[in-house]
Amino acid sequence: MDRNRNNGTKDIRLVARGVNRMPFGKFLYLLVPWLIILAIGMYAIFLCLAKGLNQTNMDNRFAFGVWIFLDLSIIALGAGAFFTGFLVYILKREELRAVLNSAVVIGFICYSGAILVLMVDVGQPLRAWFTFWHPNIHSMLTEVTFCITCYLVVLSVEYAPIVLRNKKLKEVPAFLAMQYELHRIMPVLAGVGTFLSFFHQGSLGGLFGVLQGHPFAFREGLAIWPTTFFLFIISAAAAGPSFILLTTWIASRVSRKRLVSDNVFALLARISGSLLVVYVMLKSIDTLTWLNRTVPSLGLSGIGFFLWAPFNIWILFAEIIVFGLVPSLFLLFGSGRLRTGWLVASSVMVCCGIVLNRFVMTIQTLSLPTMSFDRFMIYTPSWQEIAAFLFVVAYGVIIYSLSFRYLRLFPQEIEMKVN
Amino acid sequence: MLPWVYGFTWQTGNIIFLSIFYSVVAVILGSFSIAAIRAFRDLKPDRLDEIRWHFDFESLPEFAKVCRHAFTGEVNQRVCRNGFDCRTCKVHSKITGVPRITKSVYSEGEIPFGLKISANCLYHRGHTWVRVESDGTLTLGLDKLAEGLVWSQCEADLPAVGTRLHVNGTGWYFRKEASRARVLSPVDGEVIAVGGRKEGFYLKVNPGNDSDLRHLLKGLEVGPWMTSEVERLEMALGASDGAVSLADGGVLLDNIAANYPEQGWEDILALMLLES
Amino acid sequence: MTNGNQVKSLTGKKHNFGMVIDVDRCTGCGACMIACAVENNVPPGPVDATDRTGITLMRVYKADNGMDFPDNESVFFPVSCQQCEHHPPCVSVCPQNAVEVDPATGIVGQIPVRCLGCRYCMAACPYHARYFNWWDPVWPEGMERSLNPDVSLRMRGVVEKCNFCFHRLQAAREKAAAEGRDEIKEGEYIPACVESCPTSAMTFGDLLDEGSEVYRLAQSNGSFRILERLGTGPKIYYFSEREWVRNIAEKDPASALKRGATTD
Amino acid sequence: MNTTDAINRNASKGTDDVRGKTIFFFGIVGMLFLGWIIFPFFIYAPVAQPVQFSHSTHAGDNVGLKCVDCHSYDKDGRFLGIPGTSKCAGCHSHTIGVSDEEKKFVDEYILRHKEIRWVVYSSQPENVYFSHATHVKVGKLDCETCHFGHEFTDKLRPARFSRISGYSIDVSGSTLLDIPSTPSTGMRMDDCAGCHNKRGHKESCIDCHK
Repeated sequence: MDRNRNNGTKDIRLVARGVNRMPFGKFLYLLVPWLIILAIGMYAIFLCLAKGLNQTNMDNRFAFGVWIFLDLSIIALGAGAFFTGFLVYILKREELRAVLNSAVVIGFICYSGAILVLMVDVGQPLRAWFTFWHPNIHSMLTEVTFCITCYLVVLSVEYAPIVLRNKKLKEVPAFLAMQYELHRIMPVLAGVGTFLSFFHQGSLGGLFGVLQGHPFAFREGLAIWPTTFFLFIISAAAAGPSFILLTTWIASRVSRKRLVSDNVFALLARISGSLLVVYVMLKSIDTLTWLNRTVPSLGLSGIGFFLWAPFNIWILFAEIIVFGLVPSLFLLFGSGRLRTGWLVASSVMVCCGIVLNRFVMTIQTLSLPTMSFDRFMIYTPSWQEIAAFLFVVAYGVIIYSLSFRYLRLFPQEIEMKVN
Repeated sequence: MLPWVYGFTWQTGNIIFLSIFYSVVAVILGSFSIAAIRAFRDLKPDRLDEIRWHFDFESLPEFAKVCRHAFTGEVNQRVCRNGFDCRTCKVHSKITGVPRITKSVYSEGEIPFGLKISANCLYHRGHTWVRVESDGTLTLGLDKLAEGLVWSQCEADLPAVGTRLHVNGTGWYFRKEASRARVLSPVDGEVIAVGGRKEGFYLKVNPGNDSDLRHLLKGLEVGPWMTSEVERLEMALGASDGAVSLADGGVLLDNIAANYPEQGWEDILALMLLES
Repeated sequence: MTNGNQVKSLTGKKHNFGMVIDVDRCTGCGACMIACAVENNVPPGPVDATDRTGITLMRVYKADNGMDFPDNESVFFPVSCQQCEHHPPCVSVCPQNAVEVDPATGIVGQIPVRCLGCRYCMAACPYHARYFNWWDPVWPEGMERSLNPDVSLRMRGVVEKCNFCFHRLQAAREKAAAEGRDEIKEGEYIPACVESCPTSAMTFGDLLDEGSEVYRLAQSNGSFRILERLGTGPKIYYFSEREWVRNIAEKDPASALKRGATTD
Repeated sequence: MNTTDAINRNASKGTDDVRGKTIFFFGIVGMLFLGWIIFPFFIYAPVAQPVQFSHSTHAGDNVGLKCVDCHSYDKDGRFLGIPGTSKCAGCHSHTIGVSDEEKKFVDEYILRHKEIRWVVYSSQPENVYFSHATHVKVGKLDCETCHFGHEFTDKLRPARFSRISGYSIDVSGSTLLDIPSTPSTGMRMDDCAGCHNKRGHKESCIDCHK
């Protein structure tokens, strides 16, 4: 008999009934590296706040650096929260309840992490409220700020009942009642969350699509939004389920347990795959339109953007074909046939594709010269920038691990033990 | 942001943007406040019991929610969606309306795993039995499986005489140090007498005039149900990394709890008593 | 706020200030950069500041015709904020209205106290004419006494840009007001860079005033603007007699690469 | 269960309820009082003027000075603010009145050729541009429009500076409701903007913010 469980610390009282969790000591031991990263990241953030952004390697040309790029990426990956909520509560795909809680936690981590980094990234964090008090509604960033803040509130309210369902917490009558009642309003919040996500994912795309000064990023508009607005929404919706699939798989590997049934993996893969096929198609149409119409109308040759090493034409190929079309076909046609490993590998590719797309939109846009006597520039993030970002990763891992240990993230877990 | 803030203009875009924003905020705050107000109103024992049962039932794995009619083979596969309350279940009333064709492997009185099933008792899914006495009162007790799980030397918080019980509400608690397990009440009614450890934990309940016991298991259903519950117990024991496994056909010891280290026992007892 | 029809300038008539820079006369001496920095209280950068992190509201770029010696010719482009007229890229992107076009003068104004430091405007500006305060402003001991009282200091973490020395316009207006005039006279207001140019390569004035020198030069044959194709309507005109210089303004940056220019 | 017991318990529960509500109500009132009245009162530190000065005496019928006699402009139109003591010395080369303040002023400042370190009520933050010349000469505003009642004051009230921001209460405003508490307040951005809006002047941020 594994004595650890029984003789271990009292924390086992907090673990949900009917599931096994590793001994507390081992859990803590596994978290130590992340806690160290967290501490280093915290120091880096402290440096940036106390000494200013000169701690970073950003400069007047690279006004947006690795933080904005990674913010965009994790917000896209966190889209699984809104999309799963939408599918479960609005479209009534009950199968996805198996990963809903996990998706909410992932979404909460991604959004709170992104906002945290944004607060370090802006020069005057204490003036963050200015955007609310004096909003310029024509700015995509205003839309992003409003939506992300509201959505983080929504995610917190969605996260709250999951926390309150903890074995010990629910013994408090008020918590029990609150989690029950919060659960009842969840469809409303899922609806609001979908609406908000839709707009801010789009606005993040619009953020770069509206840059008329940067023909590389500029896209012509549909209604009042540039095409990147819509591309970002679809790509985020496609990447979200893939990321959920990926994190669920990782959680299941680390905990050595089956957490959801295979058909949930297959369904996630199918959703991700089909959306990604649509995305790849639209992205190709958009790229061709941009190359053949938008750019020539500005007196430039589209191919000229892809002559600057290291961002040659391969980046376009990688984004659309390698990390777009290929995994989308794997996910779409392989969801029922392929082993989970293949689906996970494809999901990794999808996530890479999204990250690459956000990289192209942020970093490559800024590195390309606009004036003919201008220079092509590259930039290397400083250790503070990397550490501050790793802080968010470590924060995410720790929150997720704690949630996995003490909250019931995967309702199917008990059932999976039987099969 | 607000009309009196410097720089605010009544442009169409402004009005559209801000009204959407305020609506979103209103919906979020509104629904949250509604939840908070409702939660505040829920803070009554009966309502809390209802919520607790709703939550516990929802958290049960699918295989623990098998419909009673699937035990007897009247339906092939069915998972209960009604919180084990057959009194309001349409499927139940439909099925009980037609003559029984059973495929059950157990006939009445057979005893799987050495668990005695009394033919004149009705069983609740939370491992209590109910016996209808000749005077119309009901006697409630723990079934053999649960009895075997109850800690030795634990205390029972039995309800005071006069307490009203509700189906799937709190019957009583078993308590030992900080651990606590809740026994669901199988029936509605008013407690008229209680018996402690010596008497083997029982309640006498006056069900009142409109006593309805349709939701309780009886006859052929009990055996298969008990079998599946033993399987569930086995799994729960597996979850606690316990060494003892109940081989098929074995006999449950009288006081299993005594053979296990105490920690984690609360979980197993609670799980079997349908608490999550 | 920027609705042109409702505008009634505080001091009478509407202006559209602009500048013409004769790049044939520009020697690349950098006096404009220095004058600008001194006039606008730009702090000296710390030792670890680079040309990419320092603040130069006016910046002189060098370009050449791509030929080898002895046919090589070069030209200097002093580039500050181009005071775009039509949908300046930086105005619409600012989330909190810290940037706006002054309808009375056509000057794009940035208010550092309203600025959050998100740097979206910097990413949006094709001229890279916006600068971020990466450091706290620090002056060598005693030098802060030479600061210009008409220009406020910018704190760390905000963006700043050229505003055609707007405080000089304010001072000119004040002087005119004290003398009982509604309107400033031509030449009473010129930015520091224009004033400092030793070869008089820069001409400043009201582009709406058809009698002005700046109007004549802007309309002349040799005048051109940088990145005019983007449609933002920059109000800094450049002037050159040489055709290859005029072509540089609109040339595809990639063409420089084909010539084998460095990409660092 | 005993019926009377239950009734008693209910009754005591009732009084408990009332008491709870009363405490809650007074708690709310107390917090509002603290936050809206006490706190704003203590957040401003009063700073007394070094010397007292009576505007009403100087601007009144006896002396009959106009505002611009002391508060004037230089040739570039810049407002010169409060005059130096040399200007005062024109009349007060020695004590000409009976007040103690005047005697103190003559002894400590005029005779020693020292300037007075006046505490300025309305010195704006560094990033604010304001031109008296434009407002008075082009805008044709009277001094009283903004400094209403100042000429009738007999004493210089202590200036009050926020302990947090260091700004004067006349600049940051004294109440949360938009009502200026004394006539000479109203030098906040909203006051400027309100007046400009009323007169139909639309301007951009850089007109007032440098």
